[in-house]
Amino acid sequence: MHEEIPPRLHVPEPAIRAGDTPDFSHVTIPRAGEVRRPDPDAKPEDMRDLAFSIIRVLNRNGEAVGPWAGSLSDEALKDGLRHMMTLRAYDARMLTAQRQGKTSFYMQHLGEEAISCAFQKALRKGDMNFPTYRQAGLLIAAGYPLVKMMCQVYSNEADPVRGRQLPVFYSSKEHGFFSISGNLATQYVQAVGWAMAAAIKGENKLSAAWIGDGSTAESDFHGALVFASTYKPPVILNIVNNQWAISTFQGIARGGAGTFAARGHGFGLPALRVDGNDYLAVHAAAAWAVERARLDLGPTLIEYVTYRAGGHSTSDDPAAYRPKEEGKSWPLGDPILRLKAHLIQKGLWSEERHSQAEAEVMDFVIAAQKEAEAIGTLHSGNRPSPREIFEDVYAEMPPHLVRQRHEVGY
Amino acid sequence: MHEEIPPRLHVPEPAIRAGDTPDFSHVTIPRAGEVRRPDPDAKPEDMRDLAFSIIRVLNRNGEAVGPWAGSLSDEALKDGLRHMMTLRAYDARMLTAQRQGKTSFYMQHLGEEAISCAFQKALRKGDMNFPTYRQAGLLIAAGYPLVKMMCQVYSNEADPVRGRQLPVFYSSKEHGFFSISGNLATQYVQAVGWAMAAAIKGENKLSAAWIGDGSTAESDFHGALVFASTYKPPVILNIVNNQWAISTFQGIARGGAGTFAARGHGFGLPALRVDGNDYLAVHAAAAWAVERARLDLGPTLIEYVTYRAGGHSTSDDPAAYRPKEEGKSWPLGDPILRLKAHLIQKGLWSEERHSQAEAEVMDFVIAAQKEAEAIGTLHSGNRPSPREIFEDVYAEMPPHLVRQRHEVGY
Amino acid sequence: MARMTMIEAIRDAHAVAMEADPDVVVMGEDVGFFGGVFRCTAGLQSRFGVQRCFDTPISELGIVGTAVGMAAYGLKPVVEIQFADYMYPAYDQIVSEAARLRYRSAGEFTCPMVVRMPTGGGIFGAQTHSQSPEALFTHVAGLKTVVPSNPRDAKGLLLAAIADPDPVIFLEPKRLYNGPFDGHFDRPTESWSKHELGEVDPGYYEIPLGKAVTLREGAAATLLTYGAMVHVALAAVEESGVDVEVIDLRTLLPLDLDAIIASVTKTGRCIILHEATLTSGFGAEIAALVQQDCFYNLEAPVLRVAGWDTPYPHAQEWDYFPSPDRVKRAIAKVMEG
Amino acid sequence: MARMTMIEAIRDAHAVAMEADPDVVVMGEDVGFFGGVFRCTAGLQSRFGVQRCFDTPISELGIVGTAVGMAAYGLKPVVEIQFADYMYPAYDQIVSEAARLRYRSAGEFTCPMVVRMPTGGGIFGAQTHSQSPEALFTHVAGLKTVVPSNPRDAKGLLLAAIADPDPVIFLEPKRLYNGPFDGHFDRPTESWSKHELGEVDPGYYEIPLGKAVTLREGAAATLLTYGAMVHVALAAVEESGVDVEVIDLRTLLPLDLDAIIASVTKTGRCIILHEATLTSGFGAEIAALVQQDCFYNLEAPVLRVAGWDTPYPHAQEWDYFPSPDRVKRAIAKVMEG
Ligand SMILES: Cc1ncc(C[n+]2csc(CCOP(=O)(O)OP(=O)(O)O)c2C)c(N)n1
Ligand SMILES: Cc1ncc(C[n+]2csc(CCOP(=O)(O)OP(=O)(O)O)c2C)c(N)n1
Ligand SMILES: [Mg+2]
Ligand SMILES: [Mg+2]
Repeated sequence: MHEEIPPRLHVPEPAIRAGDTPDFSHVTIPRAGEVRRPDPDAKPEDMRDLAFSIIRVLNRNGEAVGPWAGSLSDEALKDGLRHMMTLRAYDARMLTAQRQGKTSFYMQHLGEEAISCAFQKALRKGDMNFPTYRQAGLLIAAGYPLVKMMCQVYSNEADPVRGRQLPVFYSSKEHGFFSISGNLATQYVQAVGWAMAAAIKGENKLSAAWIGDGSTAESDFHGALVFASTYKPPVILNIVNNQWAISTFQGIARGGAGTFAARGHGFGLPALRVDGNDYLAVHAAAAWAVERARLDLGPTLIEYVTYRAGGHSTSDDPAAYRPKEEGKSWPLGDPILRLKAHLIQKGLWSEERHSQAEAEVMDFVIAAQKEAEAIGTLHSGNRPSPREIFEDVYAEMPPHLVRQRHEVGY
Repeated sequence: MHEEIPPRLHVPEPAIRAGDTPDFSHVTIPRAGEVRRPDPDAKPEDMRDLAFSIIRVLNRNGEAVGPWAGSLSDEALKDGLRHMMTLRAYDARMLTAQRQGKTSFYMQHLGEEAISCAFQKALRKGDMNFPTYRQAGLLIAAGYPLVKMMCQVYSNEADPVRGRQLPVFYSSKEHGFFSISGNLATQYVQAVGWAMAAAIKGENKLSAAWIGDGSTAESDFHGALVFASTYKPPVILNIVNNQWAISTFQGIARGGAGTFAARGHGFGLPALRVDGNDYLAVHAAAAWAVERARLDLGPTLIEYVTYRAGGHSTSDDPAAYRPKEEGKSWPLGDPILRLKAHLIQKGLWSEERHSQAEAEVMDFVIAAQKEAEAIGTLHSGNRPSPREIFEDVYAEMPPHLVRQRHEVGY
Repeated sequence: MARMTMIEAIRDAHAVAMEADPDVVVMGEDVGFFGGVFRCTAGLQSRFGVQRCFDTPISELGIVGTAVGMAAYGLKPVVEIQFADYMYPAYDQIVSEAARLRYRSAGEFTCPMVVRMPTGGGIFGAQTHSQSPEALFTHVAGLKTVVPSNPRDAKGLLLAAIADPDPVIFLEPKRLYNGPFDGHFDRPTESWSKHELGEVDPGYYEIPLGKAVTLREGAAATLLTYGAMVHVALAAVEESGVDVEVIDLRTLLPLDLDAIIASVTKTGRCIILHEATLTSGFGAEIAALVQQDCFYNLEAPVLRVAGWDTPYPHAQEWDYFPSPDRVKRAIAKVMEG
Repeated sequence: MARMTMIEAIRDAHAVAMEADPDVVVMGEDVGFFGGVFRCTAGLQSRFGVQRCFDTPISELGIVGTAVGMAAYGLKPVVEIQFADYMYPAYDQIVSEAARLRYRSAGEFTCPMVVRMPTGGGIFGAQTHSQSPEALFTHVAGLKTVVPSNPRDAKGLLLAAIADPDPVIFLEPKRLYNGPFDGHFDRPTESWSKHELGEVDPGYYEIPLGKAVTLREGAAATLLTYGAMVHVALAAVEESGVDVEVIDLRTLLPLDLDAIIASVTKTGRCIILHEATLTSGFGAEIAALVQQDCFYNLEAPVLRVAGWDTPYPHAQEWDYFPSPDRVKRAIAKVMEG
């Protein structure tokens, strides 16, 4: 036995911290079209390689290439661009509204728009997402009214959740969007349970679980993978790896694993790793996983590689812990610009059409905002009644709550 | 896209249930000596195959073969046999004592003796095990007095934990045996923390975490792997796969993963799978992992493949859920008989010597039992004082506990 | 009417509910093929199939977490935590999720489910097979907490819990599974077959949540209790010779405050008895309510008899488990006051 | 003496402790490089190195579970749970492990550690950034629970908690981090720099656990409170014009019962005030103790003012957060009684 070496605590550090110049040279990006596409009924053990590469469809010239291309019609592509532009405009307006004190808090999607917008298009009515706070694109792509979203953000009288939840914690059963919890990861295992229920009932519905890179460390992630691996219900286990968890880089959660997708291998789950800034790649991977689910082939784990270009929330300033320009040098680019380039390359779109669309989208968002603000904002206008504090704790209000409500006289 | 197939809940079932004839044909057992032995500093990604085979040293003829052979001296082998025989005799006596009402509860090791007995011999003073209730061999191999163990089982006045704990929940810091918790898996992540502390202090000590196949489903297992994968402290993560978790076969916890060892792959941890009924294989694998830890190469995950030949505990009757004869047909045989055969094959042992040793060991155990029972058993003799209820809740007894103790007048 | 132990009554409640409603599903550790370590789900898998009653991995988080998803889908999961002492890994899913889903989604998503768990001591189970964590649930808005004390109530309350549109924590005093243990560990325990409350209607019936029952009328003092302690209380009262009214709360939340106030107003004296540790136990809440609502009727301080503020020991089982003697001392004391 | 906010005082306590004892290590989510989302550990990593102050994966179970192992090894981990609302995943490790290790090993293994967590509302954080779970800790034998109400106490109590040989839950009222908010949300909040208790000794000092402090002497009634409510209480009492004695409990367990009894015996009237939900909140335990030990001195029922028994809402923040008006109504009521 060799000479002993006293142990050290190995604390992973990002390559670069605030102040330094951004560097993503350690991130290896395969060429678009390079990664193979197995049949959806292929065995998990025969596709482990897919957890260590990145499925990409759009190349530098905006062309859609390789076996994962072609899952969307021209119209669908244009819709996708509009959805992403709408989400970005919506984020911009809500961020400003929060700064203006119209609400308490906001969380944006900057750079991650493709993931939720494209994924939703692979689902159908009856399917259910169990999202985090950074997948509002699921609602926009599902056609949920912006005004309702804004009323929730403003916690006004028309807020569907009656002012009870933090801004962006939306809920819409009809649009396949499960009520958001402020507790990270808890919904991940619930999604598995929802899919188990569909399996028990033998109904052709699937669920999609959502989690961030940092949150995969939570216990619910394990519970979800264990139950999914055992009962093989129709669930898609999504991991959005946007490189950061507030100030903590993804290396702290990932540890010695090469990738987050690889977590699936310990459970015999098929695992894909996808370019999260490539609308076409996200949709193709989602559609592949959806097909598996609809054929009762069980769960699929998908890691989306992206970058959180904005702050974690309005309470966060990333300048304190990472280079200001890091976002710009992110090698996978901007999802909106990449889809735009693709549409132009296909002759479906132009610079003029795009600036026009930007204006249209912004008008649309502003109109919705006017409507929402006409009802009220967090501190002014029509606000939810204090009575709402006591409603919906139980289906029927028990005596002690009636007593407490009377004490305040409403 | 093909015709949809409505989902079903896939509930794993054991090949055989109570009443049927045992069948382990689905368990593939590689020949002894077949599995390669990488250098301890080999990269985890270069040894994934080791999680899908079984490291075995003793072959059918009792010979030690292959690259994992030769980690133990003749004397050490004879000690090992005595430790396993002692544990088995101890179990037999304590089971009877429980049936006689001398204590409330007992848990035996039948068939699993090699794992804890051999593993302990790879450690040294200063290292710490975080065991479950089925690794008493760690204490026996470390030379912990049987009388003390029995006093704990009897919860008598000399019980080192003062009658507070369920039988077999031993504790001995001096012998590197962490206090056992009745909550499954909780100690697994604590072992990682203990190793992190050694790393923070730069002290050459390691910890060994222990868990059963069924308990790998618990959240603490994930927490342990996440922190171990991130900080790479000197910890050995042991999984004892004895095929059963009370009435639940290992397929429910394992799900779609080929093996429990494979769980490590999602975390980039080196993972070994070992014949748990082969004293030499267990020791060789443990020594390999210990060497990695002592060279600051970080954690190792080891799955021991074995079979719980007895009931889960004295509260359990396996006849209700598995074939009576299943244990006998377990393909990896009996750890004591296999080591005995090896010693005989090496000319170090004989049938006569063995029966003589059996008698000696039994006398030794009975003598200890007499001594322990002379002090007391759960319901008779010298029992711990009721005052003990109030001691050690805190270092210093706070006023409200003093008040409660006075209320009972002791 | 049929004679049942508490185990049989709980098993029967499951079967009746699963028969009546195809959306009722049962899962937990060892509950499927084996029928549970206490046999409370025995026979359900063979009768209703592996899709409606199945074994789970050993993850209380997973059991409750997936149950929340199932309930949101529209099923009615009835899950077993093998011992209440092992509910902690599921506590986040119970408190942060099951209890709040209706509220945070304004009724759009709900969580009708029952989480069953054996509780309490008296079986030499030491600190991890003896706990009574009810106060950790009564502090959580959105949960209901039920503790039956006999087979008849166990079935009726469990059926009411399964029918309830919100999450219900159902705590089963394991020491009562086979008979009404009264704390006299040195005497043989009577079996339910000889006890009136072991007579159970084999059909469907509910005992409403939130309603206490007076098991012994009395004028001298009021003894409020639940679960295993009900039988300790009755024994102690008989032995004390004092005319104490004994009320079995049955449901802790919602609490039957009217019944409590009516009795204490009548007697002017009140004792609360539970197994759980004293400090911040549910007895604290009851005492706080009683002194507030019956202040001008109280002739003595409200007394609490409870488990000591320590982990539950093994060898000292009977010095920990609240005994009839401790209750008798409290009765004497409250009568002096 | 130096002027400090509560954040600076907590940061300073860490630094002083780490300076004094090389075995003190600090970990948690975002506590390392960034210094914590509330900046309570800012500067510690650069000063003491990445081995003594580091970021953890987002696993409260892992944070506390590894801390238990570290404490058993001989270190003194001081860990941060980012918000008390997120402690539930760690609850099993806290309750089943940290709290019981000394007991179950008869003192062979111990768990000296501090689990810090920001608590309470008043910041529009809604149900997952506003909770006050202290009663979920006070019910657990083996834990100590501390809630400071100002920078000076925060530093002295945290140093005492770190020095304590047993696990201590350290709850930091986040609404007080930057100033003594008194519940008047429509008025500017004074900053600690203008407040006497913002004057903090830069050296090492301990404020003993288990000792309450009387912040305002009074003869008419006793108001028992802790954390953010201390300042609401003081404001309400001034506005009420009633001569109410205000006691800051500082430590909930062990509780300074002598100080409580002395005051209530003197005043004969008692109000308990906390942010946590009413039912089974810590106020229940205090009320139960007071009515028992001061029964013959009480001239009115002990009253509790607490958070409603609902999850913590967002838009209705100021209808939920216990207001000076609610406290004044309670003062008027207890004086009538
Ligand atoms: C159980 C729990 N712990 C901690 C937090 C605080 N918190 C909110 S978001 C966040 C970071 C999450 O990072 P990640 O999972 O990568 O998602 P992202 O924000 O990057 O989308 C943390 C620590 C929480 N909300 N819940
Ligand atoms: C948290 C928790 N849940 C459930 C139990 C009850 N229980 C005790 S042992 C056991 C089975 C454990 O099986 P396994 O991990 O395979 O270990 P083995 O008994 O086979 O050695 C169960 C479910 C427990 N002790 N703790
Ligand atoms: Mg992230
Ligand atoms: Mg097992």
